[in-house]
This record gives sequence, C-alpha cells and structure tokens, in this order.
Amino acid sequence: MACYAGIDIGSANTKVVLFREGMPPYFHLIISGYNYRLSAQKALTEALAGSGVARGDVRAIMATGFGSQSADFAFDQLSDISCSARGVHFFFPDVRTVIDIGGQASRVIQLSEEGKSINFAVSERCASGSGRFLQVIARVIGVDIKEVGPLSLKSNNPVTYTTGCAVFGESEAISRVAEGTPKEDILAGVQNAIAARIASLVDRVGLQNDCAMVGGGALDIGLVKRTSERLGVKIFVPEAPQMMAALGAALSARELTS
Amino acid sequence: MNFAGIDIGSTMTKIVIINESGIVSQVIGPTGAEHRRLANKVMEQALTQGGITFDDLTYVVATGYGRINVPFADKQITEITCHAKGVASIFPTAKTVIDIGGQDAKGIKIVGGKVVNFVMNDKCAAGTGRFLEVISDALGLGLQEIGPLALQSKTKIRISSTCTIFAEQEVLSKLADGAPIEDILAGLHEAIAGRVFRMAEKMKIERDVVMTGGVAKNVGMVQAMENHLGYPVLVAEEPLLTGAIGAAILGREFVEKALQRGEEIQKGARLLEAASFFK
Amino acid sequence: MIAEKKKGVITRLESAGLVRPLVNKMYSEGNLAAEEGRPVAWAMVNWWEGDIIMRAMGVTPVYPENYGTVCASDGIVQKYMGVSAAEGFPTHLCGYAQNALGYTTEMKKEGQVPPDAPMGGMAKPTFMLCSEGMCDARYKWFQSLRQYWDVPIWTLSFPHPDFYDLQDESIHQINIDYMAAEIEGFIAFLEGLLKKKIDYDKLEEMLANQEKVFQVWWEINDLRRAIPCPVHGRDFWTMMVPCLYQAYDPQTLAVYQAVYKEVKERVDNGVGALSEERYRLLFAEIPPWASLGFFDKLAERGWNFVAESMGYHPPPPMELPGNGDIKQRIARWTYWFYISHVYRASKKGYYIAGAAQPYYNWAIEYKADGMLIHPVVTCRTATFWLTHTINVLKEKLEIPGLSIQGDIVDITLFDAASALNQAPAFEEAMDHFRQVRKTKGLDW
Amino acid sequence: MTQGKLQGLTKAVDVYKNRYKRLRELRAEGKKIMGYVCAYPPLEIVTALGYIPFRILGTMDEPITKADTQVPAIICPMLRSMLDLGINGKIDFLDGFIGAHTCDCTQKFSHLYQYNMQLPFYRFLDVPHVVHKPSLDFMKEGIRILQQSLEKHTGQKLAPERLQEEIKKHNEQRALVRQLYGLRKQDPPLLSGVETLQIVLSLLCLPIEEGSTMLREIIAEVKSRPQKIQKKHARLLLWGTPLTETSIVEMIESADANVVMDDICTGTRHFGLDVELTADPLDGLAKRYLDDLKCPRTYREATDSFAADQEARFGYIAKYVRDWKVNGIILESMKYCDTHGYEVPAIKAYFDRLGIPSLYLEHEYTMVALAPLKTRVEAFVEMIS
Repeated sequence: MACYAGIDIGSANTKVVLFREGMPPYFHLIISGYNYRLSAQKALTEALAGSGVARGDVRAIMATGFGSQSADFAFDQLSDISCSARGVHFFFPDVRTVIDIGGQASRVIQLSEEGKSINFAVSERCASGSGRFLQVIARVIGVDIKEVGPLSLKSNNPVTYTTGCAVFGESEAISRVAEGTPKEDILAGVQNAIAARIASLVDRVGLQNDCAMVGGGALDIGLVKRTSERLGVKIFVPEAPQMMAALGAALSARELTS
Repeated sequence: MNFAGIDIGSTMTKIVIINESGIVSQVIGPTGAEHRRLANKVMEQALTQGGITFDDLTYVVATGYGRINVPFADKQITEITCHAKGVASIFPTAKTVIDIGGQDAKGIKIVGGKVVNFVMNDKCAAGTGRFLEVISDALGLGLQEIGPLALQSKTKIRISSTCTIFAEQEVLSKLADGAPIEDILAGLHEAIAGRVFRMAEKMKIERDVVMTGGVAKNVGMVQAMENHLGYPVLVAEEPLLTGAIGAAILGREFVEKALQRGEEIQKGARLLEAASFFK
Repeated sequence: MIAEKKKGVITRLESAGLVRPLVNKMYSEGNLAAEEGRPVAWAMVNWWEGDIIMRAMGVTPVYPENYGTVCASDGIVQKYMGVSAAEGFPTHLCGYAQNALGYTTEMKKEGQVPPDAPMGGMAKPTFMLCSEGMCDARYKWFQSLRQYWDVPIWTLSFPHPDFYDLQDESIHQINIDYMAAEIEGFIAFLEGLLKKKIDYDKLEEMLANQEKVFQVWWEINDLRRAIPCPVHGRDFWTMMVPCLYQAYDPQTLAVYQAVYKEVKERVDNGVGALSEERYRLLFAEIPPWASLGFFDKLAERGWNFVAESMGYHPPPPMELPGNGDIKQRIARWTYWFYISHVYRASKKGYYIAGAAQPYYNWAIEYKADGMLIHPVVTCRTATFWLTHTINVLKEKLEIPGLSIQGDIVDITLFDAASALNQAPAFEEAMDHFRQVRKTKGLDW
Repeated sequence: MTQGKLQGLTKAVDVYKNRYKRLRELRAEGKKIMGYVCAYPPLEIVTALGYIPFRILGTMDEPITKADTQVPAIICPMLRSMLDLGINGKIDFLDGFIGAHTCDCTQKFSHLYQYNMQLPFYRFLDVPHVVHKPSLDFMKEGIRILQQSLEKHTGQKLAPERLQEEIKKHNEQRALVRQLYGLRKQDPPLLSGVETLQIVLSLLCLPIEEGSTMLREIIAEVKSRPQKIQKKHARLLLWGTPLTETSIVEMIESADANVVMDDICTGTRHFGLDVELTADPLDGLAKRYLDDLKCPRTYREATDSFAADQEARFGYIAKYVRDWKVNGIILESMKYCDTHGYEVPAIKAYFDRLGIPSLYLEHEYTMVALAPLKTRVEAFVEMIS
C-alpha cells in the first residue's frame, strides 16, 4: 500500500515517519551522530524494516531539518518550520501557535486554519536560547534527560543564573551542586531562562490559542509547565513531540505526488 | 613573616606562600568547578608543603573570580592588579600582559609593576579558555595535546558558530565530513587568538608581552598570538600562578608599608572554611 | 517539482550594463583627482544637497560609505573593523564608519594608501563634508576622523521633520529656508577654502540635468508596477548608484533614457524580469551588499523584488511650491527626497504610521505579496522601523513579512542558509494571505 | 503619607523609589502632566502654560517585553524600555508629550511613542546638530512653534513677561542644583553620588517650586547632618548616557571610590547653565537649549586643530575635574548609543593628555549584567590609588 516518508535530520536526532492512509503514522528515531548522510540512510532503512514497508511502496520522501541536504535520496526538502506546522495540525487542528524547541534553535510558528505556517520567529544563534542548554546542564549535574522534567517539578526556589552563556551556566551549575543546591532548583532555573526567551519569541508573532509545544524540548514537562505559566495559557503536547517535523515532512511528501 | 596569595578562578584554585626572601610553597588546587570552593583544602596543602601553620601567615590576599567568597582572606584585590604585580616580579621588562582564563580574557598594560590600563571580556565563553576545553573534551583530546596538533595544520578551517556549544557541534560534523583535525584546531586557535588580540590592541600592545593563564601553556595559542603580534611572547614557567604570586607580593608590600608607618594591620575573619560562590 | 523550481532566474536588463562605466568612474575619479592635484572631499551621501555645489567648485567627492561596501566584498573589512575596535571605537557603531576608521588608521600608519586597500584606496581628503541627513553616524563619524585628518570639516545641517507634521504645509518652507541658509554657508566655506568663486551657470546646468535624471529614474521605477514586474531588485541596486551620486552628469541621463526605453518595451510586451513571477516583494532597507547573489536564489523560487527602500527609492516629481532661487531649489529637492514618500502616502489619506507609511503605499501601488526586511546589526537608522513596518503591513493589508538579519559590511552576520530554509515556509504565508486579502476585498 | 508632605532627603528618596506616585497625586488634584524626552524641550514654556513637566525615562529594573514586538533589539535599550513602560500602561498619567530630534533614535521613538499612546497633545521639537546663526534661528523657530501649538491647545496666550518670570523660576532651581553639587567639592564629599542621583531623578518628576523647596531643605539638612560620607581613595567623575537608577553608581561607590561629579543628562547636563534673560525670551531659550546644553549629539564646529576641537568639546569637563579635585573618570555608555560611542576615543585621548586616567564601561542597561563590570571598576580604583 502507498506509503509516504518524512525524514527530519536534526542536530541531535534523526527521525523518520512513514505515513499510510488510515493507519497511525510509524515513528522511528536514531541519534544523528555527526555524519548526517549515514544516519539518514540508517534511519530510513531501519524504519522500513521495523514497519515492514517495502522500499518500493514509498511513493515520495520529503527531507527536513538541520541536515536535510544530507538526505540525497529525498525527492525534495522542506523547511522544518512548515513541517512542524503540518505535523502539529495533523493531531491538533485547532492549534494556532506552535512552540518548537530544537537542539539548534527555538521557533515559534503561527498556523492558519489549514495548518500552514503564516508567521514565525526563530531564536538567535546561541545555545542559551535552545534545548541544548538544558541537555548540557542535565549532563554535567548527572541527571538523565528523561528525569529532568519530573525532577524539576519538585523545585521550590529555582536559581537565577548570573550568566546568559550556556557554557558558563555549566560551570555555575556544577559548583552550585557542589555547594549543595538541589539539582531540581538548578534545572528549574534553566527552564525559566529558556521560557523567558520563548516568551519573547511568542510576543513577536503574537499568541493565539490553541498553543502547542513540540521538538525535543517538549519532552520536558518542567519546561512545558514553566512556559505555560509564563504565557498564561494551556500548552498541548503531542505524544511524540520530537517527531512532528518528520510527520509534517511525510504529509507534504504525500502532497508532492497527489 | 609569611604572606599567602590565593587566586580562585572559575575552575581552579592557586595558592602561593612567600616570605621576605622568596617563595615558600605553591599549590595548584584540584581542577573543576565542583572543587573551586575547596580553597581551604588547597590552603592546608600549601601550608603543609611550606611546613608552616595557618597562624604563621602574616597576611592573606585573595584574588580572582572567587575572591569575594574566601572566608579566610585579609584583603581582596582584583586579578588585574595581581597579575600585573606577579608578571612584573618575574619579567621586569614586561609592558603588556595577555591573560586568557577559564571565565574571561584580559589585556593589561603595566609600568613598573603597576597597572596603567586594561581591557576585559567576560560576556560568553567564546574567546576564553573554556572554549578550547570544551572542544578538546569533545574531540577526546587532552587540553595539552590540541596546541601541538594545531601547529601541524597547513590550511586553517573556519568554524562559523561563535557560540561554544554550537561550535562543538560544528567541529564534530566537519570532522565527520573528513576535515583534518589539525586544520579545524588551527582554525579555532586562530579565532580565539584573533578575538583576544583585537581586544588587547585597544590599549595598544607594547613589547614585552607576557601570556598568562592556563591557555599560555598551549603552544598553538602562543604561536597564533605571536602571528598577530609579529614577535615572540614570554611565558612564565607556571603561567597559572602569576595572579597568586602577585597577590602574595601585594600582601607583603601592604604589611611592610603599614609597619613603616607604625600602623596596625587590619585582618579579616580568618575562618579556614570552604568558599561559597552563591550564598 | 525540483525542475520547476529552477525556472525563473532573473533576465537582467541589457541597458543596466551601461551603468558599469559610470560606477567605475565614481570609484576611480577620487584617486585620479588626487594624482592631478585637484581637491578631494571625503563626503557623506548627502542626497544632492552638497555634491553639485562641490562639483561646481571643481571638488571631487569620495564616499567612505561606498568604500565600506567595496571593502565588504573584498573581505578586508574584517581587518579594518578590528583596527577600529583597537582604536577604542565600540563595535556596535555603523559598519561603514568602523571600516573607514580602520582604513584611515592604517593609512596614517603607512603614511600612504595601504598597499592591500581594494580599488586603490581612498585619497587623503582636502576637507570632509558631513551630513545631518538620515542618521547621526554621518556627522559623528567624520568628527571622529578629525583625530586622524587635520583637515577642515563642514557639516551640512538638515531638518528632521516628524511624520505627523508632514501634512502641515507651513513647516516645509521653514525647513527649506533653513537648508538654503546652510547651503549658503557651505558655499562661503568652499569659496574661502579654495580661494575662488562658485560658477552659478555651471551649478544651474548640473541642477537642470539632475532634475531630468530624477524624472526618468522615477518613471522607470513607476513602470515596475506592471505585472509581471519588468525590473528585478537586482537591477535596481545596480542602477540606483548614478542617480544617487552622479545625477549632475549628462551621461547618467543618457543611460537612464536607454534603460527607460528597454523597460517600457518589456512592459508593452508583458515581459517580466522573471520567466515565472510567483511572488512580488518589497524590500527594506539596506541590502546585504556583499551577498546580493542571495536575491538570485530567491528569484529561482519565483520571488520578484518590485520596490525598495525609502532611502534609495527615487524622488517623485516635485509637489512642493517655491521660488526658482538656485539654493532654494537644491534645498527643496533634498528635502523633498527626505519627505516625499511619506508625504505622498499621507496625501492619499493613509493614516500615519511612521516609516511604515511609504511601504503601505507601495504595497498597494506595486501589489506586493510580501515584504523582506533586512535588520542590520550596525545600523540603527535603517533598522529601527522595520519590525513596525511589517507589523503594519500585516495588520492593515494582510501582507506577511520575513526578517533576515545581517549587516552592511560584516558578511559573517548574514546567514543565507537559514534564510533559504525559511523561504518555503514564507511562501506558504504569502499564499495564505493572498486568500485572506481576497476575502477582505483587497484586489491582489 | 503623601510625598507632598515629606521633607528633604527623605522626600527625594521616596519620590525616587516611587517615581510616579507624586505625579498621580498631583493629577488627582487636577494638575496636568506633560511628558518629554531628553533635556532639550524648553520646560519654561511647558510650566508657563500650566503643565508639570515629567522627563520620560526607562528603567533597568524591568526586562523589556512588548517593545520588542515593535522595535529591534539593536536600538538604544533605554528608548526601548521607555516604549515598553508606555505600552504596558506604567505611564498612564500623561496629558501630553513633547518629542524631539535629539538623536536619530529619539526622534523615531518620539513618533512611535505618540503612535502607541495617542496623547491629547503632541508636539515635536526638531533640534539641529550644528551650532551657528542659521541653526540658532531654526531652533528659535522650533521653540516658537512649540509655544504656539501649546497656546492653541490650552487656549491661553503666553506673554513674554510671563515667560521671563518662568525662566527666573527655572534658573533659581538650576542655581540650587549647582549649590547642591558644590557640596561635593569637599573631601570627603558631603553628598554621595547615589544620593545626588536620587535627588536629581526625583526633581525630574516634581513641579519646579516643589523641587526647589526640596532642594533648599536638602542643602540645609546635608550641611548639618552628623554622619559623614566615608573618605575614599578615588574621587570620580561620571560621564556618559543617562542613568535612570542608582545601581551603577552604587556599584562604583561599593568600591574604594566616591562619585563626586558627573556629566550626564540626568545630572549636570540637565540643570547646567542658566537661561539668559533676553529681550525676546525665545533667543535666550534657543541659545541655552541648543548651544549651552552639552551632549555629544551636538556637533561643535571644527576649529584649526584636533587639540583645539577637543578643548572646545571637553574643556568644560576638564574644569569640573579641577574644581571637584577628580582623580579618575568613568566613561559610561549603554550599548547601542551612537552619539556617545563615537565620542569615547577622543575624550579618552583628551584626558590621557591631561594625565587623568579614564575607564570606558559599556553596559547593557540591565541590573543583572552589572556584576561583571564591578571587577573593572575595582581594578580601575586600585590603578589610580
């Protein structure tokens, strides 16, 4: 049966989504590593094997994300902005504002009723605005990235960082731990810092409900909570938030051929 | 009389104890932000090494990023003044100090051991020692290995990201694309040297130039800097210690002046406890 | 699909090629004058307020602002900006200024034009001419250069009327009188400096030519309202140069007349600059000079740039009353250039929204689908209004805006890759708002 | 207790801490408040026609939020903050606004501010950058237009004699401020830099008479108060962009230094010289506000040498240095200020030649970002003492 593939080559992970009419999308994710060409190949092959879809049934492939050029087997490339929008629209047709927290940058996208991106703002090129900030801190204080969210919710007084630089924030976090600051307060501090930057991006495009958060950052319920507190709105999160761009790519792959 | 200089940097603590005639002991404490608060332990080490007790210290001067947080110091003096003093004591001909530390980079102009001008960058890790640390970690290389490697490069590769964390990413994917590691490193050394040079040039760099801080141990950085200057720089045997040495000397001078004037010496609380940065 | 995309690369105007020699002349005449011992002035772009007066006095202007773009394309700008920072100038200052300050420092050090300076560098000035027009850098910067060049400076003052006042006709004559008085002062300054009288007949001749040039250049740009648009922004950026710097020159008039002929032909035959014009865009304010090729990439996607920047758009036919006194006329044209685009828009009754107003007007006149803005890290003047402008176009006309940050000289700040990555997403926005405009009864 | 009833320093501090409280009180009493930008609009005309002038300022305390949706981040952070406070409804007590071309960004801000606030009265003052006969005439014309439009708006006529009276009243306050600054010539100074800034900032949101009364109380109070300011090694002069909070001065004075003099427009620049009482009062006003008012935004005619230029541009600061026995200068500028930015190398060179050490401090106009600057200040103080 006809299948459409979307591949999202992010700085951290490479994601593949296989879309078949009337069936739930098939998700597959691997670590990007540093050779995007190889990981793109690998991700697709694994996805096909895992889903039992024959290569021949794949009608079209759309690539997106940081390393989309590396997917030389794709029919075309599409901006991750449009793709995230489409992906979210598939699950939440009422969403008008998408907050996408990726490894390299954060984006806020405004959606039309048809799920097209009609306005967007992208964070500046510094890690302190991206999901990487949290990963870095989590790593150095020895918290598994999956634990970050639940743990951070325990925080009663988040720390305020004396620096905007993620690297300096790293050493600051380390010595705060050494001084006995609870890890949850340190994580909550970072979440606040990122939430603040997101809020200013949201201001630029203008907040419209419903609002959703996607990208790796959305896996962190702490970040979702603090952002929603800061914006004063409910934030929806799809079950596989980091797959939305890939899903969007798959959906536009379908548009390519139809 | 014994005088201690203690320099608490962002990731390292250095202590030098001197008396009237010279250095009694010198210790470079454990590296890493998790340890920097343990200045008291480093002090105990230095005391044992010098075979003296804490009470034998006539005066203790703290300097560096963490100077405010040292509970057992009598006086705080900025690293700028201390580096100048320390460097001048080792290299009387020095006119300019370029210090690249973990959390900042400085340029200092000195005349007769005194600071006459200085510039500083401490906004973000780009252009500081941390940048190279992060990269060498990412490459699985020792900090001391990257310099020599960089020197083997024929053609530098430019890294476009300024942000250290994205640069790390970029370096690794360039590597994956088959770029020679030495060319990447050469590009990075050039980038930092360039940034620091342009900053220091604001006070018109004059010869002799002394490089201090951990990065001064990196031959790649030293040469990259020399390429900008067009002449060789001087590096102390232990470039990490100049700040602490300067602090100790300034303590000694302070006491001697006070004694000449017959004034009594104002001392601090003198609690040999861990330093705290955020309380 | 991919093949489809490749379509639509720009068909440049043949006649635009005729501009080249004029541009080369502009860049070389300064050094030539210096060699022949004729006076050279380092001048700020002054929108004709001082140029023809200088030229009538036999002075050759050299424009350090333009030299900034030359150094940017050459790459040496990085070095000069470094030197400027080393001299203690903050790095957020105007990129052109940082470049010129660095260049001058080097020139002083070398005692001559630095050997590595592109296009033979800039000859030492006999005097410097600042302008108060448009931005503060344009008088502060030469004041700073005084530290290096011990030569006289004259600052051409310039009124700065608020947009809210532009419909108040009484204010215009006050402003023009002030400029005329300032011009009189400038002439006196030059006559004193060069020990000779100005030749008013020559001045009259140049001004007459300038007025003709304005007219043709305006008509050419007016023709760009045609669908498809016959002239892409790329050609605009080449052709605007002689109008801005050589409007006095009969050659400029000849070239523009040739250009007009070709453009008119295209319009009459329904020929556009792109084989497939999918989107019509406005651009503001200063382009990334060193990366203009970026527009070609967008053209491949069918993006046609149909109208540009307030600061470069030609002055429309004169609408301000006034007498024929030559100082008054010179003043009036410069002043008219400064206010005209907002003035015309407010005459049409568009409500006053700062510098957004002319774009509001052009968006309607040129039927724009979107607006590309280029916030420039080292230029506050060209950047201040951009965000506000796209907000207004969005709110009032349902026209989306795309913002790509960069700089006028520091090429490392322009991220073409991420810009191109955003392009498809922006096309969706333009498609979407086309529909919205229809539902709102806007006719394009 | 209302700020109206407080006295002397206590009042100054209270007004400083709750900037808008007194203005809201006065407005509740039926007074009209006129906001204005920079130190250039002639306040004599504003007060003569029955308005209380209020210098619109930004704040380093609150992060900028809404303004970023209208103005890019590379614009003067103080102007962005001013716009932010306006949009967020923090400045909700204005009956009018006088904008000005003092620098390019301030002009653009002025328009955008009125665009957002839609205040019942708005007038824009175009201030030329050069100083000579035609520009003085032009300035006078601009002031006349301001007067006329305010007359039209209020339905009052302003007779020259009445304006003369008003000028005297303002000159009186200027004299009191000079007297206040005089108290800092001693070593240690009778008044700290922080206190002085608090007083000046409170004057900028008080009616003239009320401010003058407060000044008289303060001068008497300070002369006779027992606790003295601590003597310190460094006596510093602060040059640069407007200070809207005391934080930077606090940071400086927490080191071994007293700030004893300033050349900023929330200081000497604002009060500075008197307005000369000319036959046509507008002549005096034009000269005072275009020529006498010192700010790098004004281009001083170039003379025959760079040294002479520097003398013409910075000579008055050198006089401050002598009279207030200053031994170090801090050149403070918020990022993205062009007019001050271009000035730095020239002014530095000037004071190097005079043997007065100077330190350039560029800040982001936020409290949080001040910490790193402290080391620079301490090192500078160690350097000069």
